[in-house]
Amino acid sequence: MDGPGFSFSRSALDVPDLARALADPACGALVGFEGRVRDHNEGRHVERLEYEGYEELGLKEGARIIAEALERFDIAHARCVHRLGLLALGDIAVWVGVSAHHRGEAFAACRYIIDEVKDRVPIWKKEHYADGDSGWINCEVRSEAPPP
Amino acid sequence: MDGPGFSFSRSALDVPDLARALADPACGALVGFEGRVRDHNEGRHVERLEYEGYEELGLKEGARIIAEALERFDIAHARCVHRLGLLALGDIAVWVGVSAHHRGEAFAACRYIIDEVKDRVPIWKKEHYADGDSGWINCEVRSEAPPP
Amino acid sequence: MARIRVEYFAVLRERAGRASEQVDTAAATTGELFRELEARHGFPRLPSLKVAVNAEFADWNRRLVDGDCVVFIPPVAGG
Amino acid sequence: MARIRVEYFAVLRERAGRASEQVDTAAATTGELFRELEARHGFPRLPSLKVAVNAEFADWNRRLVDGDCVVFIPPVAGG
Repeated sequence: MDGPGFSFSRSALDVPDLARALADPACGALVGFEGRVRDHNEGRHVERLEYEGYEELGLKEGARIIAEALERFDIAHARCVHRLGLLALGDIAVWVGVSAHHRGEAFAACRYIIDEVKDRVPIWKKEHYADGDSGWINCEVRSEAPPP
Repeated sequence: MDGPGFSFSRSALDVPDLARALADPACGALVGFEGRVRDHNEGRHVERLEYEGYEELGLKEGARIIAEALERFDIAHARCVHRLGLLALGDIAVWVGVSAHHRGEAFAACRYIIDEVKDRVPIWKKEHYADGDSGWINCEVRSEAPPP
Repeated sequence: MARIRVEYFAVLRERAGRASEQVDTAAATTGELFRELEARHGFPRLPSLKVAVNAEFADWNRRLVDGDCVVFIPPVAGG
Repeated sequence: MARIRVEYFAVLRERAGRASEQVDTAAATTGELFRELEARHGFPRLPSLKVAVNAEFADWNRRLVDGDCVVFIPPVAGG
């Protein structure tokens, strides 16, 4: 697999292309997670949102998470890409892909990576609502529980 | 979402197209599973394999599994497609996709569907080895444990 | 005597040398029918063999009726 | 006195009205520096605020050294 385990992107994610990079003739299982921009949060209609990242630290923390997954689970390859900038409804905000010999490990590692990325990587989300209001999630606006 | 929840295909799976059919503006999470033809099993080099299905019963049992997933988990859409016929190394043999508001339910439902499909849907796999030998998995050839 | 349609898949299809056949049988149940055909075709011993009648899973005590379609289901291996 | 580079993100960037600044401060630790800047810029109360020094996570007792780059990290919301 080429490229870093974790990266940011300012343009739309090409999921088939990302998944292709994880393919491995020895691997029977590929689990992918796509997080998409939803049209609502806490009952308010979301029109678009923006992601801001502290990229230098984010890249390091993201790479640590991928390395942890490769160490803790019996998987072959793992990758995560997170969008930054302005996104529209339905856009893919984050993608995680894991290939492995066996599906149990692929599911567990994929879940681990997205949970840790959401918890640890310095990325912030500002939602813009249909009523013209906007706010930073977890700072000015409560996120829905459980988080998506 | 159009089409049945479970289907068979005799041609290559178009995963982006399948995933698109699950997209929903209300859904923040899409989990996908791809099962691919591996180059080995039980230490033997696999060159290609064929899947045979008892399609009439398989379609019913597959549809029951999708219906169970929609009932047991808080998900929006779920779909599974299984290949039949001759496959080459790296080909996608089965795809499962689940969209949901929240990722925990999407992961759990996706895992449930692939586990049940492998356990219950009447599909058989014959592996052809580099040494010219071949055999039906679980009937003449032991599958690796745990299964992929 | 009942006339039963039997369909074979995978390893059973190969051993029987056919994908289906019409069988006139005195077997009263799916289990009896399988033992009859197992002897005739020399089927291998299969763990957890299942059976379907008229495209629904059935059990080995299912009584056969003229016109039934019976499918023996070797251990599956999808995915 | 130490000269510290401070970078702001998200809600703190908007409240400070800038993405970064050079601060000459008598604050000995990251925690003291935050309290100084919180008062100056009127930052909101944030649960579980974190801090990084020179692009690594640090704690609030981290002693500041001239030339350090400090980033306060509001609650994250990736994905």
